[in-house]
Amino acid sequence: MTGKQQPRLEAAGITKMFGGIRALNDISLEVLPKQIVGIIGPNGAGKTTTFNVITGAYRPSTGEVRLDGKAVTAEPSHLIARAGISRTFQNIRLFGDMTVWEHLLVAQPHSDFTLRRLLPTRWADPQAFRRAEEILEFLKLADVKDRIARSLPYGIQRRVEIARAISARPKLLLLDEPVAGMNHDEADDIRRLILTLRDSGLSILLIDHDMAFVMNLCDYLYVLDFGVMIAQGRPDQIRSNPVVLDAYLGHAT
Amino acid sequence: MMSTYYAGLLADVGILLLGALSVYIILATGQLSLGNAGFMGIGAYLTSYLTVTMGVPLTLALVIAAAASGAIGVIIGFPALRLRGIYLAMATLGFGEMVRSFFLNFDAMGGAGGFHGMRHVSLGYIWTWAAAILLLVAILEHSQIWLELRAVRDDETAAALVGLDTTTIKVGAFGFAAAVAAIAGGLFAHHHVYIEPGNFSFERSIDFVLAVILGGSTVGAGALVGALLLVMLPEHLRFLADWRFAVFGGLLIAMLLVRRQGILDRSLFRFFEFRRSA
Amino acid sequence: MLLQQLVNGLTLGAVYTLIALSFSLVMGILGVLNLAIAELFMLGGYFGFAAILAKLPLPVALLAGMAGAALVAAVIERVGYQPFRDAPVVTPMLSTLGFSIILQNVATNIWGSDPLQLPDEVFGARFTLGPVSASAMQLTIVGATVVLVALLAFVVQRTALGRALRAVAENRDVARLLGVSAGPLTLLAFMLSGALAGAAGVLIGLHYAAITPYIGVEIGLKAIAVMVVGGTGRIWGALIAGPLIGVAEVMTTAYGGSQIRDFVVYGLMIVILLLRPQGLLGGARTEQGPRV
Amino acid sequence: MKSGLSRALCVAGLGALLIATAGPGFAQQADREIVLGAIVPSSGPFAEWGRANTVTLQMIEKQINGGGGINGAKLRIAILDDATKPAQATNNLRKLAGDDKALAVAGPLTSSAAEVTFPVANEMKIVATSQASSKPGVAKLNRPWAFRNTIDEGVLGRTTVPYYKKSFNIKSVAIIFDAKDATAATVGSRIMPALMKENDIEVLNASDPLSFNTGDLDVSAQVTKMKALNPDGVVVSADYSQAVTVIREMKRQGMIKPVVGSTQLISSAILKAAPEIPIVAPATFYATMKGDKPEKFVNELQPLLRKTSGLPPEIEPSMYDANIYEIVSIYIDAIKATGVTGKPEDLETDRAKIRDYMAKLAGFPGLGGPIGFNDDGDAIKAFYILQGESGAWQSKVRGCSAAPGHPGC
Repeated sequence: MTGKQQPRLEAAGITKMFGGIRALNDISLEVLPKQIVGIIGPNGAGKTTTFNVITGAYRPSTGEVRLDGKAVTAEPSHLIARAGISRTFQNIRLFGDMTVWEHLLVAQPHSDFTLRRLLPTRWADPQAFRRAEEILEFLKLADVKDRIARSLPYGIQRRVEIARAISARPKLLLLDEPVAGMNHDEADDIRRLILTLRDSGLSILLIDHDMAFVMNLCDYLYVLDFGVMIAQGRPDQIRSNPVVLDAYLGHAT
Repeated sequence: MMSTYYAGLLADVGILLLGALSVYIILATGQLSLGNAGFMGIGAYLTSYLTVTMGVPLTLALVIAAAASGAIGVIIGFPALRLRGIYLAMATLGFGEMVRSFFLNFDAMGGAGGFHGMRHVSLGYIWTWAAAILLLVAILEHSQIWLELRAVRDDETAAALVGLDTTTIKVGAFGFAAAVAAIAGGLFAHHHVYIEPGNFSFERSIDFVLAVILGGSTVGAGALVGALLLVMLPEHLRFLADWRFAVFGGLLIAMLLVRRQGILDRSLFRFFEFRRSA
Repeated sequence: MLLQQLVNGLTLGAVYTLIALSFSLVMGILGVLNLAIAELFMLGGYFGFAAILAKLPLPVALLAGMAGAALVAAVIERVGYQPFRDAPVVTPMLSTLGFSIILQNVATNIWGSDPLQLPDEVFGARFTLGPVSASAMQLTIVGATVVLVALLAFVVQRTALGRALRAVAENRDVARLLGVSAGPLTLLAFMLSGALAGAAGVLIGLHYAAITPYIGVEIGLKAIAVMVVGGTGRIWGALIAGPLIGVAEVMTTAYGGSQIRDFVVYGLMIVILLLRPQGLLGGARTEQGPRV
Repeated sequence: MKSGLSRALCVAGLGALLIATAGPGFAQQADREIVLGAIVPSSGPFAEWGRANTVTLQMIEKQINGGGGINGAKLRIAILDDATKPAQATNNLRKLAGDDKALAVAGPLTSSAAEVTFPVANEMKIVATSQASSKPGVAKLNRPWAFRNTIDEGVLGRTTVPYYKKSFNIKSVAIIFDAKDATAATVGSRIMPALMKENDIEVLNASDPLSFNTGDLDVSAQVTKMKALNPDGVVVSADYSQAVTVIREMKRQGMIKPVVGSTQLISSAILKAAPEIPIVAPATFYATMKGDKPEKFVNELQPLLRKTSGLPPEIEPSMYDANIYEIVSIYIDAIKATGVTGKPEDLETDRAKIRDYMAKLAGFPGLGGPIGFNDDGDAIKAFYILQGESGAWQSKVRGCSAAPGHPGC
């Protein structure tokens, strides 16, 4: 990880205090273009908090978040999203009674407030319409296009959420436990999907508990424990890191 | 030829429809307003002032009043961002009562004594506005912006994280709704040719909400059905004499029990679309 | 005059506190605005009148008003709230509006729309202290308010029942996991709230000695303002907010102008909502209410 | 399955709505009949007035038809409830005029309703006569079809205030009014201050009007403020049901000062509020009035009112019952005198005949004396300054709402 390449995402010296509690303590990490990076750690280690700081939901007490070298720290969430960071949630958060198709349309980026958005979707932005169709095909969601997303099976809901996230045309995709609660086949589907997304040019930062899944997938790993970064490195390095084994594998069994 | 009685009732339906649509638009972003009678009052007084005192033609006066009320709606919309759910509803309730109280003391336009001098408008004129705005809302319902409204209602955080500007959407909805309510007010004033502050009370705000919820809060056409129901039902319960409104209250509860989502809902529309294509 | 106005304001404040409490019991625990509370208050007043006219003593009248209103509240809970417990909050709000319409009209059919008046003041004796004078009934109202608030606070804070209520208020699903069954508790919350409204109706009806079927409408809206100012989650909040709004209202009338009174009261409510959405006494700012 | 049921219910609901909007059929009468209409508030805060009016109207209908009808035709009075909502009153008038083909309409009761209903009367060219509206100038704005069998409060006050001043030696007053009630607010903020000035009575709170809102329970602050001004008397401009609250509070605070007000105060209920406080107000009729006509009217109506459910057992005929009785009597007289046919093809001319008869009316024998109408559409009739004493109204002065020497009085 020493190249001169400009990182897609840089988080430098992030500290987040809640009242008197230090939820994140001086965390720094980076994601390079077309790289899959994982954050692992036991429950309460601060993984989701890190996501929330990156996406602007929390303002960090100190530290800076940069996307392609440009600071986006604590900007409003929607501006960070437009700058190129999308995410999914640990507990899937889909829009109430929207169909799959509507999920893809609503997330399409638009040049700010134009009167065209007042037109029916088909005419508002034909390009967005086509892009949404492509994503539908790409994520194999065409069959369920007009179904209410929340009524679909869990695995497909995950895919819809990812589809919604990439509809916003991000440069960096944050996935919060993408395979939680999935069986092996479903998880493998998602793994292949993530690899394809990476190949199409996305950078990916993900959180998961499933060690096998993470080790198989990620190019680089960060390990958090009680808000402190205790290790980082390639999967093989992490696998043999005694600190990690002790802190993470030790009490997570 | 329609009897003038039904013409009168339909005029009330048209005005109530506009008021209900104004609640519907705000509700589409997940906010409940119990103060839209306030915007209606602003529209009624401003339109009447323009036509009676300034001699402005009614259509222009309505447009000006809608724009002014819309601007007030946007101004109200910003602090409203801080509040959610029932707390927002109560703040809007307070707003509506403040507007009523203001006009009660606004002696330049009659205060409690009311304001006169408007010219009566035809049923056709009222329904031109009502139908145009209903159509506008129906078109908007298929637009990109309406999808964004629904996304904001369903999950504001998730909506922001796919790049939707939730502030502009919510404030914009408030402004648009305030403009629609103002048109309802202007038409009300020129239908009844007399207004007094009591016309724009909490009771009327609640009527708007009731029309939306009974008719169906997920489609704009629900407001039409709800408005028809609220105006027509009490007229058709007259045979009950003294028990008319007690039974009316009971029927409201019964309707909510049978169809809490309202008479119309989106799945019903899908059902009919499905039938059509089959 | 200032002192006398203060007494007026405190009496009015006590009145608001009582009704605000019955709103906030249901609002705080279930997140529902029960619009029929204004009419439960009215019913309490009529029941109390009936008891007093039948020459029964005040405590009996009070009990009659509380029991009657609580019974009606139970019906409202079963028919107007329970079926809608999972619906957006606007739906049960409108079903309680249906009850409010029914109750107003039934009361009109039973007792007429003219004010029903008591021939004499109940507890009409007056105490005078320097420039200030107050009637025994006024003192009774203020006293009863403090006692009822204390009783309610005790129930909610200190008893097993109160803990269960608070658990439900916190989170229905978690409460269910903890083995608290929400059904009977919401019924109880409605009935408690109804009993409070009924008590308020009896006391206030007897104090003003003239009631109509529409007596609850204006005062109900003000009580909602008081509830918001006090914070929906805090019992003690209403005890501060009631007199605050009552005194603000009376002082506006006395030294500002009676015309702008409502403007001031609702303006105050909005300002407090914006500055402290959780109310004057509310704790940390939390998720501000369920979806509509 | 469940959604299927729900859909079925929904379709059924829509069907019901269609049926509802299609409207009820109107029963066809075989006999020739004369139809009059009435708009009364039988539900809402003034329900009692509307219900008593209804009993009065049914009594007339029965009396007329028992006596052979009008010119051989049966009288039918179509009575509609406006629920004290102005918008409903306008639709009531449209129904009575358009669907029921009424020849003339009695009502609506309140001034707020009259303000919006009278323009409709002009639009539809049918006489509407209010039985209670007394807010100044309401009929005047809506000539030629609007009438009121009431006297403008400004005219009444011209006799009330001097009597009040003389009887109680009033040099100063405080004024309190219901700001939400258009009539009361107009009387309290414009008419009464002007009348006090005319009579050299000082208004102590002239620069600081005192008001409350319909439905307010607590007026203690206003009364404390009035008491501190220490006036000789108090002007209470409010509907009697609201005035009860003020007078009770005055008594509670020991402010035993004579009260003066408008016709809105007249009712038996207000005398129960505080018998020790004298109340002066004008009326054109009161239940204990002496004379053949009024006594006969009360003797006939009172038992009917008292056995009607939904009305209190001790109810007495009110001024508004008398007014609506007179209105219908005038209509019947007009129909008889001007050769109104009641045939559908003559509807327009029949209505115009009634209007012209009303406009020219003078000396119609009303319950309290002769009745006519002035150019503003308001009644020229006798009125009485009443004083509430020990629970009963006593007549003190007889006045007339026309210039002295006018044949109407």
